Amino acid sequence: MHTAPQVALLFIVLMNFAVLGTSRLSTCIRAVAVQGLLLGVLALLLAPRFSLHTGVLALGTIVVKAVTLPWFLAWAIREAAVRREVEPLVGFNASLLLGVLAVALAFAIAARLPLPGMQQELLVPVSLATVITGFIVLTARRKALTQVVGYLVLENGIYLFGLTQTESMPFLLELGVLLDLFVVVFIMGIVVFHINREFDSLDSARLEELTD
Amino acid sequence: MMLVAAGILLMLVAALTVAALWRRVALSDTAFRLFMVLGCTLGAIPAVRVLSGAAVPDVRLASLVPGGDWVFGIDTLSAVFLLAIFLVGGACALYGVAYAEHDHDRRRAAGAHALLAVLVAALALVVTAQAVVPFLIAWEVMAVAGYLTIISEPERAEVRRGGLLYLVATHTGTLALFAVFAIWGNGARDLTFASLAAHPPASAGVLALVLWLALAGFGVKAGIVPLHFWLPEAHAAAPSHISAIMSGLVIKMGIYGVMRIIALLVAPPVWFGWVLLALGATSGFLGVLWALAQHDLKRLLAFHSVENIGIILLGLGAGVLGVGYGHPVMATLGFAGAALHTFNHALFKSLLFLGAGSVGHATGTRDIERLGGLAKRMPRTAAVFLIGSVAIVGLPPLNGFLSEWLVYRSLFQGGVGTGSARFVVVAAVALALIGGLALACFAKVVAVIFLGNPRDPLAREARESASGITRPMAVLAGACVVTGLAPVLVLPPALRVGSMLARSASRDTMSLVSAANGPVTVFVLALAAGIALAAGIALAWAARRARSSVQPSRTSVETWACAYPVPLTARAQYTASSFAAPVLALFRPVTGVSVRRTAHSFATHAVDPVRTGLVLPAWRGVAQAADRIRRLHRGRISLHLAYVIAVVIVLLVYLIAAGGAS
Amino acid sequence: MRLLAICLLPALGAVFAFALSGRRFGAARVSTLVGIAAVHLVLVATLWLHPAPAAFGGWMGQDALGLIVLSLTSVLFFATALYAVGYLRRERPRGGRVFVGGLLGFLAATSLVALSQHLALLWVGLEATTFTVAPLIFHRHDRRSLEAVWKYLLISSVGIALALLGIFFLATAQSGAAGRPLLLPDLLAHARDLHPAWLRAAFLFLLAGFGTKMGLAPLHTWKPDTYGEAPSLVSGLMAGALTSCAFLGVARITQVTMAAGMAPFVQPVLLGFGLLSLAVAAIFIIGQSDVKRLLAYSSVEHMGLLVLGLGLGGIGAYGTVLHVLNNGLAKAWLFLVAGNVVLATGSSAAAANRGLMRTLPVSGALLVLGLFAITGSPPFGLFQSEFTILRAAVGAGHPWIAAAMLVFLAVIFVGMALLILEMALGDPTPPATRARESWWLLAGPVALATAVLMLGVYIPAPLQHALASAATALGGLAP
Amino acid sequence: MSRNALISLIVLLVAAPLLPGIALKTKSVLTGRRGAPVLQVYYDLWKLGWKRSVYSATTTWIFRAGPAVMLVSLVAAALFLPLDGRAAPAAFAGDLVAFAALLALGRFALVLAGLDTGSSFEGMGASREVTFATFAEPALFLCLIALVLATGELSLSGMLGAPLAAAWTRAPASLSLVGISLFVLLLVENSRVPADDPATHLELTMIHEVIVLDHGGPDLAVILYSSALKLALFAALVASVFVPRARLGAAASVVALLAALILVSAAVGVVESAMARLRLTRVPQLLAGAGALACFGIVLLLA
Repeated sequence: MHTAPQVALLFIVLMNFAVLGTSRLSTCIRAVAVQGLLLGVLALLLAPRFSLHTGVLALGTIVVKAVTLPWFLAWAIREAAVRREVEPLVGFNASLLLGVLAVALAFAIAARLPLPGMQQELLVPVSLATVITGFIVLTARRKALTQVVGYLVLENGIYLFGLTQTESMPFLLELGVLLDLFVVVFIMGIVVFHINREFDSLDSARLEELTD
Repeated sequence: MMLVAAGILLMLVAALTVAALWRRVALSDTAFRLFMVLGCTLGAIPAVRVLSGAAVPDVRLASLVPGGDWVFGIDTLSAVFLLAIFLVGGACALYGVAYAEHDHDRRRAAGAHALLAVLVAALALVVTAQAVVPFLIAWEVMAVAGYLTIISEPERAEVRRGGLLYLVATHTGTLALFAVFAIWGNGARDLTFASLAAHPPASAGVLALVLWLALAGFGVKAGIVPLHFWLPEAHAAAPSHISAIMSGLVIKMGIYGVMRIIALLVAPPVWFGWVLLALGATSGFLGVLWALAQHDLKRLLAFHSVENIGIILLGLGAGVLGVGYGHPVMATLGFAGAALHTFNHALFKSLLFLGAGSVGHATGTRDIERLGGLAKRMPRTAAVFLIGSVAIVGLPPLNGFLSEWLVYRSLFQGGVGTGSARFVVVAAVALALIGGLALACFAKVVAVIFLGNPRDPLAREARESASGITRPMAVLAGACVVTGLAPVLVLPPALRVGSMLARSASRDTMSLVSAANGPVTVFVLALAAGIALAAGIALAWAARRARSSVQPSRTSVETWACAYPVPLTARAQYTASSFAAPVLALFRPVTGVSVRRTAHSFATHAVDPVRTGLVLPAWRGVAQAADRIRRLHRGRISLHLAYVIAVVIVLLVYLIAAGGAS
Repeated sequence: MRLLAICLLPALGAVFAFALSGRRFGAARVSTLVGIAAVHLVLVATLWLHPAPAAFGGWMGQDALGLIVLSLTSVLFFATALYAVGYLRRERPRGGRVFVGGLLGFLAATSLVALSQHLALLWVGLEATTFTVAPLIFHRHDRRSLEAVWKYLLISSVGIALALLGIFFLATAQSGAAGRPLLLPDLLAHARDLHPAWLRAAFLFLLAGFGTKMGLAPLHTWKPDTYGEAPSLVSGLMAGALTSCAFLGVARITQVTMAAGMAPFVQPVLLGFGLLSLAVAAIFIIGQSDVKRLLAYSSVEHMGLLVLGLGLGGIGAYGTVLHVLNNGLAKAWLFLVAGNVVLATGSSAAAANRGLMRTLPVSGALLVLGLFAITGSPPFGLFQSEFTILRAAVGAGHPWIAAAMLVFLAVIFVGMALLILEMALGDPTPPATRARESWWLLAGPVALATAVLMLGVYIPAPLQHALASAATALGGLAP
Repeated sequence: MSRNALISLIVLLVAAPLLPGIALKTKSVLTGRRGAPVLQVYYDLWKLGWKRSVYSATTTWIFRAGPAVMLVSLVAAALFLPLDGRAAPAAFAGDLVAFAALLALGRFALVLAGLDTGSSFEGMGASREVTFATFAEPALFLCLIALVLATGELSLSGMLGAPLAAAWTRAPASLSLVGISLFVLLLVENSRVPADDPATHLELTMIHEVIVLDHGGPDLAVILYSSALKLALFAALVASVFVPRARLGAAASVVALLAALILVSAAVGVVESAMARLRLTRVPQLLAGAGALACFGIVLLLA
């Protein structure tokens, strides 16, 4: 039965590479949305028995990560009228290479940190890989919006790791985490909107006035 | 100790009253004078009682902050400093009030008075604190109050620079003291001086570290060369009565600190004695040499304080060596000489600074090259300044000679002894050289300011200062003369302090006291005999002349200039730079004097070689290094995030490394 | 019950203030701010007299460390509320709907962090502070504050995400052991049988996450920009309260690791972060020309000292907890005074604010006294805590750390003195006349200054007891 | 204070003006001239005593007090020297410091009096006097230290009295070195030839004579007598080192003192006739040389 979660995890890694590889912002956002969806599905698959708690949680994840946030980011793109990540700090194929290295590093670390009583041995390495990919996108891209996407990927990685602890994390706190994520990204969206209006470009390299 | 507490309280009340009712000048000034005088006399009483052998009970407050109980008490060492603090502090406060009487900015004057009162109170607390935490608190309050009094005219850049240099130096010194008491307090039960004395640093290495740090911390405050760089700038920036307190009392706290450390150590190591001796000789020699090169009166007096600190250190060095080599008499005399010279220096140095203030007040300038002939115009200030100069050079009738004699006596005592203590006597040569240079320096100062013809209209129109200014100076001058002519008043307490520090049996001290008392009175008798003899000859001669037909003396003639046709103008006189030039020529590399000669002008500019050659370049180097590192860090967001990732990776590597280990 | 009230009251206040839109409700909004701040202070005071039982199913409870941080936050917030009255009257007459709402939200979040015994709840609270403070930083709506808020949001969110990962690692480490998951009392009780590898990973990630919120070097890069551009009272609150709450997070995980006997693993990391923060602060303070950025680097320095004290153990822990209190009060005092300066001259650059002693005498005097307080000069409280940390360094056999600490403190004093004294004493460039300083703007700093001075000379008995128990909880001992 | 000490003191005070005369006489005889009578200084003193004193307008009371203070300090210093070879009229442990300080007081008074006139000549003299004093004091102290180490005594009476004879047997080399450097000190302190020429009239080259340029009448007489007394003091010092008189009888010691003084002033005369004046910058080196001799003596004693 546990082949389905493995497929989902593999798809998540694929989505990581999609985010790293593409220069079109809309593709990035769609990839993150798919990842959110997969997270929701995985929550259902991994739960030992279906209960109201896991159901609502999975639904909440899908609603927040797969629907609302990507829709909000897409609205931001239309508002800022920007289509493509022009010359990023680190080239696209270089990012892909980093992505592969990230996966390798993740597997090495996971090997040293044995997860007690966890049957899905793929889960920890994939979550660490997603976290490191999130980091790469954050630092390697110039557009503010892409950095928000990078942050979302990072969150997905951490959330994925969180799935291993479904029974220890009480329902209310899962909701708290989701709510916090939603509000932070929402505010980042507003700030991106202001950046666009102030600098009429989303290039974070412009943001360098404050220095010693 | 209660009386001292009452005295300190009164001074704080004085500060509050003057700060509160600064608008009504007359009322606040008289109230301030009354409270200060009352506070000082109240505080002085227990000091005198302790010095005359009585014991004063300690005051112990329960510990409200980490670091053990707060203990305050007066032992003989504190008493000497306490007496000097109240005597000089009171005089300077009265002087300050008179000095600022017609100051237009009443707010600033009132502020200065209040800060002065706080400074004197803090000084008294530093000296009576017998536990680390209250000592450090009083120490920093003194440093900060000192800073705030120095910058009483902040609009001048020179004042701000001097103040900042003082503040940075004293704060760095305080940090060294933190280290001293942290290391020493590590083994002790709690942080009172008593428990520190009970648990001295165990190993010789730790003791060496503590002593070097203490020397650095207290040395910065005392102005030991090379840590003296802030002293001339701070004194030049401060108003004169504040410089008087700075030189007379505040830098003495550095000496008090070193003495307290010696008192707490059961047996100070011998190398510490040699270090003190060496530092004393260098500080003394370089201090007086740099003083000779100055022609700004306050900087000159400030450098002179460095010289006197050198002399005090010679005494301390002799004391420590006496204890180290087992010569109790030499140790007692050395410490007694140091303590007495500290007290004397507080008296005559503050007197000289007040004199400088009076001169500055009357003429409006500090550059002695533009003064001259003030003795006729300011007779009282001239007389008082002359007394101060004779005392500071250590010439017989006055108190300066007494304390230098004690230091010489202890150095020679080493010479008479056996073993390697005999090499101590060579330091006497350094003291002699310092004495010679001091004579040259103060002959120059007195002559150029007070004698001959006025070199500048400023000096020509000078008028004697108000009695409110000259009266405190007269009090200090009187104190110098009394302690000089009546050594029986001063020697026994000094020897009592010496024996406390040298831990010699009281039997020895009493014999020493009588040994010292006897001869010095003989000395005074000899002086009196000499005067009587000369007076007898003169009277007999005058009587013979009166009967004969010799006309009375004429005083309307110009100075005889070897038949030079034109009467001598003021420009013919020797200036300060020309007077000191031959001496400075002999020690050229060290003096830091730069001569600027143009077609029709000649000017020498003396600068403190340590400050310009060592301290400022060091700070510029640090600032440039920091600047280079700062340039690496641009404001780009991705760089900031890169730092975060770098930290994560480093922690992961640490996790794997440590994970494998444990 | 009181614990819930302490957290919910400000939250409700925030919603209420946010709801009152429009100019005419300005006065109402400000009075709610001050009212709630006062009630919060009273409630926290009652906690000192007779402690409240655990609430919310054990997730929220009162322990010595939490209480100290909560009281600090409450005192700072009340002082800032008083200041805000004067500030809003002059800066934005119509009450600033977002401003007051944000402040109250911030108070709720920090109270939640201080009182939570459940680490995930603590994480949620800290995350909430991020998004309540973000609009406050962006108060001036100009280009520079935009850049500041963007950097703050991005770096803090990444930090908080790392902390979340750390919490999940902690949960994994506890999966084998008994006790309710992620609850501090249970974690401490069964610390020995937590999974060592995961616990170490949890400690590192939580330290990295909360370290970013604290502003430890090299995770401090957002601090100078944020404190430099945010309104001074917000910077004061962040520097005083937010950093202390973040430190609380680090302290909690240190408590757990110390209980699990991992001191040899934990201490080098803490010492490393501490010394690095001191070094970075020293380097960036020299030649600094903006007073608020200077105070930001001073905050980095003091965070370094906190972590250094924690890493040294012994009486260092006591010094650290006392230093949290002292640093919070002193930092808020200095930022509020810097606020007065900026209000008067419109810029926080040193060159534009010379001769403060004549133009703003009271603020000038407070600034100069603040310089002595923040650099650990004796009569003030910071000396007591820094001296205790120094004694701990010597006691724990780290003479070189003590030496490095003293050298950095000396360099930092020189850098700060150069700037602040030039500002206070220089001759004012345009000969400015003496500005009238409103009482609202001075009450806060004066009260905080007296508190710091008092802590230097006298620590009240209940506080001494709380400090001692907090120190022992952190694996140290009282001096 | 024994009767003998009092007599020898009075002898010294009376005979003091004789010594410059003898020095001048020996110098002129050696250079083939008859020279002024030996008692010339007494005649000058008598002549000046009757003159009217003239004071410049720029001077203050310091100008008039200068000579008096110098005389008093020198007389007081004389009280400490063991002129009868055994004990000085006044003696206490460490009185060598008092002796040096009294000399310094005299010099300080003279320099201030000179500078008070406000003329460049006196300024020149004062500056040179002070420069040489800076080196003379340490040299004097080096000699005194050597004596302390040699005899183990702390007062001049002890050092130059009975124990000195015993010390001669123990360390003759270092004591002779001390004696020589004391003699050089005598020459410099009293402005004798190598340092300054008492007979010159070119003010620009003078040191001692030029400080007192403006003094006249009785003041000049007091100064002349003081400088003669100073020469007598140093001569007595040198004599006591070379000729310990502790063992002689009462009358014999006085005669021995007189003979020694005359011998030393004759030696000064011989040196004056043999050498020319040194350049001003050379004099500090001369003093340094004297100091070095004393140092060598000390090293011999300490080794």
